[in-house]
Amino acid sequence: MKMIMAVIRPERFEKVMEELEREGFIALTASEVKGRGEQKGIKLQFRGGTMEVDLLDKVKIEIVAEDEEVERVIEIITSSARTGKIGDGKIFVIPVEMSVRIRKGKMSA
Amino acid sequence: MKMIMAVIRPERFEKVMEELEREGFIALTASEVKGRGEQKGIKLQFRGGTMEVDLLDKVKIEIVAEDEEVERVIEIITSSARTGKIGDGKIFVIPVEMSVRIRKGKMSA
Amino acid sequence: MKMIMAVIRPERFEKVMEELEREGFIALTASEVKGRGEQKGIKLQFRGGTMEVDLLDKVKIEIVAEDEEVERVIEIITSSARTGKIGDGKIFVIPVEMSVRIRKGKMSA
Amino acid sequence: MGVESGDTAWLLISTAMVLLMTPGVGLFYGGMVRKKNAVSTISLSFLALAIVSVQWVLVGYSLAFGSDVNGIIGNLDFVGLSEIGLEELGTIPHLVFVAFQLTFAAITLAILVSGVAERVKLSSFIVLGLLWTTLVYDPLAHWVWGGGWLAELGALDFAGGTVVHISSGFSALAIAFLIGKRRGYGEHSMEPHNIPMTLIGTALLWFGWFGFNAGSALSANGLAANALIVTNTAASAGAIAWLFASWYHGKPSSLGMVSGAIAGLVAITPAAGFVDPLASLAIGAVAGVICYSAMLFRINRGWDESLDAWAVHGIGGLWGAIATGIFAKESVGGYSGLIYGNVNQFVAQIIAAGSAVIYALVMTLIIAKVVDLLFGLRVSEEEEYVGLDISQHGEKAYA
Amino acid sequence: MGVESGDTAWLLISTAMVLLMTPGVGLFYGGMVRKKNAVSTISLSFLALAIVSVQWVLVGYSLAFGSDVNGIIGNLDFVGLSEIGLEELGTIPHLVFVAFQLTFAAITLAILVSGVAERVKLSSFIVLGLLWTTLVYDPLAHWVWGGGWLAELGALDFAGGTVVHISSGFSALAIAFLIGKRRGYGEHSMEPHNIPMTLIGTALLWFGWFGFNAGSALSANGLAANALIVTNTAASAGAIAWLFASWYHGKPSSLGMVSGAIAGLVAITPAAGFVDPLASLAIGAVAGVICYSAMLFRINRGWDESLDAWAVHGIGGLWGAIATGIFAKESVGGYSGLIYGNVNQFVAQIIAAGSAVIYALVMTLIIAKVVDLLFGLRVSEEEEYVGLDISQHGEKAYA
Amino acid sequence: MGVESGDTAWLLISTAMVLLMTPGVGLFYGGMVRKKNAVSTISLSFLALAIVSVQWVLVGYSLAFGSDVNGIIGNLDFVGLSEIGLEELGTIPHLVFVAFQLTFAAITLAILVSGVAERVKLSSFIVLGLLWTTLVYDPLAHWVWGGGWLAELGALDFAGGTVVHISSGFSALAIAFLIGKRRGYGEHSMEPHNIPMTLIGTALLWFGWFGFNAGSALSANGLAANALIVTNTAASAGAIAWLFASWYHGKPSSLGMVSGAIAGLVAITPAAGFVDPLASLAIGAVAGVICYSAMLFRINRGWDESLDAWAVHGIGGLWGAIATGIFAKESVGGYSGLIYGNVNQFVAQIIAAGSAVIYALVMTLIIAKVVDLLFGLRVSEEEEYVGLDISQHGEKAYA
Ligand SMILES: Nc1ncnc2c1ncn2[C@@H]1O[C@H](COP(=O)(O)OP(=O)(O)O)[C@@H](O)[C@H]1O
Ligand SMILES: Nc1ncnc2c1ncn2[C@@H]1O[C@H](COP(=O)(O)OP(=O)(O)O)[C@@H](O)[C@H]1O
Ligand SMILES: Nc1ncnc2c1ncn2[C@@H]1O[C@H](COP(=O)(O)OP(=O)(O)O)[C@@H](O)[C@H]1O
Repeated sequence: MKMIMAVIRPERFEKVMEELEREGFIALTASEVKGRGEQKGIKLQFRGGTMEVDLLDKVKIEIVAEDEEVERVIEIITSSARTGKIGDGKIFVIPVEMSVRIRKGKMSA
Repeated sequence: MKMIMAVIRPERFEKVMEELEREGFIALTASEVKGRGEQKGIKLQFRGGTMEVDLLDKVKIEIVAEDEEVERVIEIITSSARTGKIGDGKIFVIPVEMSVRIRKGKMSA
Repeated sequence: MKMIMAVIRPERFEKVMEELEREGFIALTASEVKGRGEQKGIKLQFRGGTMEVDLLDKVKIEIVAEDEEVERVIEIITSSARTGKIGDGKIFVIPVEMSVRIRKGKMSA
Repeated sequence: MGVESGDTAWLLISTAMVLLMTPGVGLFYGGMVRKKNAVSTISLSFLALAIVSVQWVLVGYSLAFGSDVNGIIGNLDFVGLSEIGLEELGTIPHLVFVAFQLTFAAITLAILVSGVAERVKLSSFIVLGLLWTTLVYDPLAHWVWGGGWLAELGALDFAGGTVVHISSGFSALAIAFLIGKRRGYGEHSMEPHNIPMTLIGTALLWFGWFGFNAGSALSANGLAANALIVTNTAASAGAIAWLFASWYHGKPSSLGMVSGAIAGLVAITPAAGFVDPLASLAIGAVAGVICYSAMLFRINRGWDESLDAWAVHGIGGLWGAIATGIFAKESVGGYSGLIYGNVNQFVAQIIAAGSAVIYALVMTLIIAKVVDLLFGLRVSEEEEYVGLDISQHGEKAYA
Repeated sequence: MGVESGDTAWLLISTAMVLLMTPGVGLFYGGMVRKKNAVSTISLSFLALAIVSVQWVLVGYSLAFGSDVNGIIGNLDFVGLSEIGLEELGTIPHLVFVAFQLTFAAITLAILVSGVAERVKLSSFIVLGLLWTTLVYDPLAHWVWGGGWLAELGALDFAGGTVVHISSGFSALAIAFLIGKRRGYGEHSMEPHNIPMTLIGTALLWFGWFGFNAGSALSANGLAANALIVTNTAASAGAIAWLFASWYHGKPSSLGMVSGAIAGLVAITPAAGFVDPLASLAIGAVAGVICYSAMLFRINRGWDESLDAWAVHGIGGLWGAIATGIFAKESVGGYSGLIYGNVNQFVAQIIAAGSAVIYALVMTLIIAKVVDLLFGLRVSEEEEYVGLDISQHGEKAYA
Repeated sequence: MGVESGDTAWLLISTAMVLLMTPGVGLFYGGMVRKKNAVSTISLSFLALAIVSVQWVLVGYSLAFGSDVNGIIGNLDFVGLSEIGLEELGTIPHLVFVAFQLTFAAITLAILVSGVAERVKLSSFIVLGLLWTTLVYDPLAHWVWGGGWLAELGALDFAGGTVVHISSGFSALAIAFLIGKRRGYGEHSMEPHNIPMTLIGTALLWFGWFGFNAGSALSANGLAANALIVTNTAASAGAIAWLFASWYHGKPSSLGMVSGAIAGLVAITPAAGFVDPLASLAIGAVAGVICYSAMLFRINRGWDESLDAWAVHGIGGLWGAIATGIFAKESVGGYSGLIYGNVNQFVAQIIAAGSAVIYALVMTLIIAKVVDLLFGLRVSEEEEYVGLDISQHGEKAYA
């Protein structure tokens, strides 16, 4: 199992959720985060000078999926979250050793 | 070391914290998240039709513990967070390679 | 690649960000969390008795970096977040198997 | 006696001030519920205002203030207000009196929300609200102010201790029993989601209460001035008393402080035109302590009268009604109370307050039971779990 | 006729009440935008208040209420208010009339923010606002209230249905077309970030509207009382009507309920001194349904008149102007409408409302186009993306 | 001269409006502190209201407005208000004057919170507040308004520039030095946690200030109308001036805009009954720039007078007192200032303002030092770290 952790634009969150659902990836956990990308935020023109906005609102999605599903999940997120502009975000894949459904108390490795 | 990441019902958070403390697992990090389970949220009856509530408020708990403690922590969380109804949540276990206490600057692998 | 997950004092967040940036570690994701340390929060004097404040506001920073950068990132965070008092926080290192830039759709393992 | 522009100006603004109290109650309550019910709780106040406003113009005012029928109810002369026009009533236009009284009827229903908060079905609340204002509020208003049997008895209620606060407070208790506790009540904490919101509500209530009490003089004169200053004094004394009482038991919470202020405001309401400033200090301080005790009692019993309308408005109103019979001073409002040797007034107050308690409890139980049988008062378990904001309104308070 | 202290008291407080409506609009709007534009949206209301206040004292009042020049505009006699001093106007000091009218001019500009919300450049808004209040509001106020050609025509507008609501609502539409949609509009959801904030705004608006409408009687008398109660009734009827209309289509949202209240308030504004309470029930209820439909129409067309000033104020004001011509009753305000057989009034209303619609649309398009060419109305794409709070004010609403 | 209902109506509502300003200050301040101190900051305003209300009824009014004793203080004739009853004072009931003045005393203490925000011990604030209102506010009010030595001197203070603003602003500075900086001040940012809350507070303050200044005419007449419009004009000019001044240095923040509005309101306070609208434009605009500069000065010095009561109220009040001596115009309020050739008035203003500055600084330092020695003014380091909401009230602002 892997955890797919994606940091995306808030305004794309809805679309990502829909696309994931359509392909059967329903379960996920989401949270509001702030992020700074390698581009160091956004440069705003400001009275001759410029101003940098460091931290921008992002949504972090965590999805735990079977190893063989990972690639598909990444594809779905990538295609539905992309705008092609700076700030589209990143996806990281982290190993998960075990998963327990609290309701059933059942473990799966 | 492992990180135990549990997504639970907000109304069970207090009880989970108490039970963990009682057994000596004090340290934890918690955050507010929103989650969609495999059941796709809750179906509400609504004027003849139904409406689905996709994302429900959850609490995410992260606990880094020694390998041998993991099972016990999972047991405690499972027993104190379970209601037996949809939405009880899940626990994932993720490997941790190193831990540093900022105050002391001391690392432990 | 590794994910460095640090839980620090909110009032040190700004300084940590600056120091990281100065050394070229720009990208990061941050979120508001609440934490309980091994000291079980803070004990407040209160009318003869004492009261414990369990959960304190913290900031969680997640940085994905190359293996060889990990040590430097930890050093920077440790030195800029430390006050020497209880509550300074912790840093955990978690393995990351893959990273994808959504904008480019390019993966790197 | 013609229309007096100064009195009219005062009644116009007093009407606006009391009107603002209804959303004020909504904010006061809204801050104390969980985030998932914030929109619902505030909205029920607005809804109370909207439905009572329409009912009042159509029949409510006539039932309460129409010519007396057997001491029980007003007749239908003023239905639709069509007979009123621009005529006067004493030194003010009749219509401003209608509007002023309307705002009292509206806020009374809004207070009741406490008993059903976080679990009531929106549609059923509308039905319940219409029935309650018609069958409980309007008769009580008639009995006390419209020339009904309590007025005959000589009971004093300057600005609505009995009509507004006892009636809503005890009705909230009755309905809380009928609808049942919130799921999880007593098992896990139900922290207030936004205390500053409750404090904003308090500010609007304190402000509006000057119109409520001093406006009830129906004139901009010395009596109104007295009502205003005793109102402020009782509020302050109540706030301080509850603060210290709760400090003694633990931390002095801000919610305790403002609950004490409201308790003081409630208690001074029936007395505002009859007592002097020093008496109001006592009335407010005692209200703070009594209502705090009533709240502890309720919690210990495990009653889920969720936002303490009973402890604060019900018990505070009861104490205020009795206190009026104790502290009334002839030089202020023409009546004497117990401390000036007048036992009769004291007895009249107790009879009136007791009657209101019984009437409110019984009628509310009947109405609520009927609505429950016909439509169901309460949302389903799942709807309660996701919260009324989503399940009843399809909204989230905060994005 | 000397200064009457009661009338003066009423106008002083009415002025304060209407003043409070301007930040009220800010909160009403502010709750409906995204978090990143909350400070900007509320601030634009304050800014509207500040710049109109200065403009009004310097030239605005004189343009609107100075001696008539050809039915088109006032002369410059009152520039700087220096000639006014402490003299009276009817039964009130002239200066309180100036201040009362000032608050109307201020809120009208604040309503306009709807059309440019979440994308306007702060500096350009200031220029636009100054031009708009001078070239659109002041002439319209003069035409209707200052002795201009619409007053001559016999058109009735008790408290500003045409001057305030039609003008701001249709101008918001015009400017929304000119500035263009918010980026992402129609593609992803733009949920309101804080509904309780919108409800607080509504509370202040409802409260203030009593000063707006009943204050427009310029006297604390029966006419003011009538205006007050019809105002409240129309608001309530509008809230209920929109609630049920939207319930029929889906969930009864709280935002719908309060939008309906505002729609009712808007519609009764021109009629408040001319119709009786039962007519106000009808006016308010119809307003709720019509404005709701207008909103659906706008959304279906994909128009991004973002906070529905057009649907609520524009269409609500239009309906109110016409309704005045239908329901006016001689015994209330001295004029008869269509249902009492007076076709002329009905026609006058339509001409006045239609003229205001056209004038507002055309002039606003011209002004906005000029400002856009000179300074650019809109922020850059990146500024819009990070939000106006950071890009225009360097602030974040919530830490 | 009997009671005049119009004047009474105006004073009743003015009292309510100024009352609302005290929680208004709480919200204004509350939005600017960190989340962990939000409840504490707002609560201190309510607490100021409660304790001053009780103190005022018991002794405060008598000390300030009792018969003069050597130009220094009032005698004890009005202790407990028991001698006042329903008698009149000029054209209004004496009790409404008592209540009106009470609200001034309350807000003055609330302004002081700026100097101790986010670090004061709740219990010590109560003691400090009681001492401060008794030993600083009451005497100053007596000197200026109660027939004391500054009144004798001929110093003008229409609505409290000296008594309210200079006194609270400079006292806040004194106490800020004594209590010390917030931990971490200057090291890490202490961002305002909720700017919309500050904007709501501003709305209530702007609204209430009409009662504050125009109510101080003690009559609903032309003078009140003048006070009202100059108040609004100065507020607007102040907002615009600060906005542009800060724009010049960086971004035009909303907090700057509203701070400018408050600065304008403060500065016009002593002058409201003496200057005309054009003068108020100048007074407000200059206030915006001066107070902004004072704030920059304070920050550069590293002074942690945390919420700028000194920069805005202290310096704004000082400027207002002097400006009254410059711009007073005989046709408005019967007095002439420097620009009309009257140097005496100008000098009197400077003496009065200077005396108030010195008295407030010295007495506050003494009182605060005593309280600090006896009880400790400041919470412990750990309590400050977790925040006053939890440590002093056992509450969290937001769940
Ligand atoms: N190395 C990283 N570690 C943690 N978070 C990251 C990292 N790189 C990017 N992010 C997250 O992704 C977000 C988008 O990154 P950005 O570089 O702006 O995207 P892109 O390069 O695709 O335009 C950032 O705001 C941050 O939250
Ligand atoms: N595969 C997953 N990946 C990430 N989060 C998950 C996953 N499965 C469940 N969750 C989290 O757990 C929560 C509860 O899941 P749910 O399926 O409703 O629980 P249960 O099945 O135990 O009733 C979800 O809301 C989501 O936040
Ligand atoms: N084992 C752990 N698992 C998860 N989070 C932890 C753990 N230990 C510490 N933390 C986080 O770090 C924060 C600071 O920990 P604390 O023990 O107070 O720091 P320190 O010991 O350095 O003073 C806690 O509030 C918690 O959020």
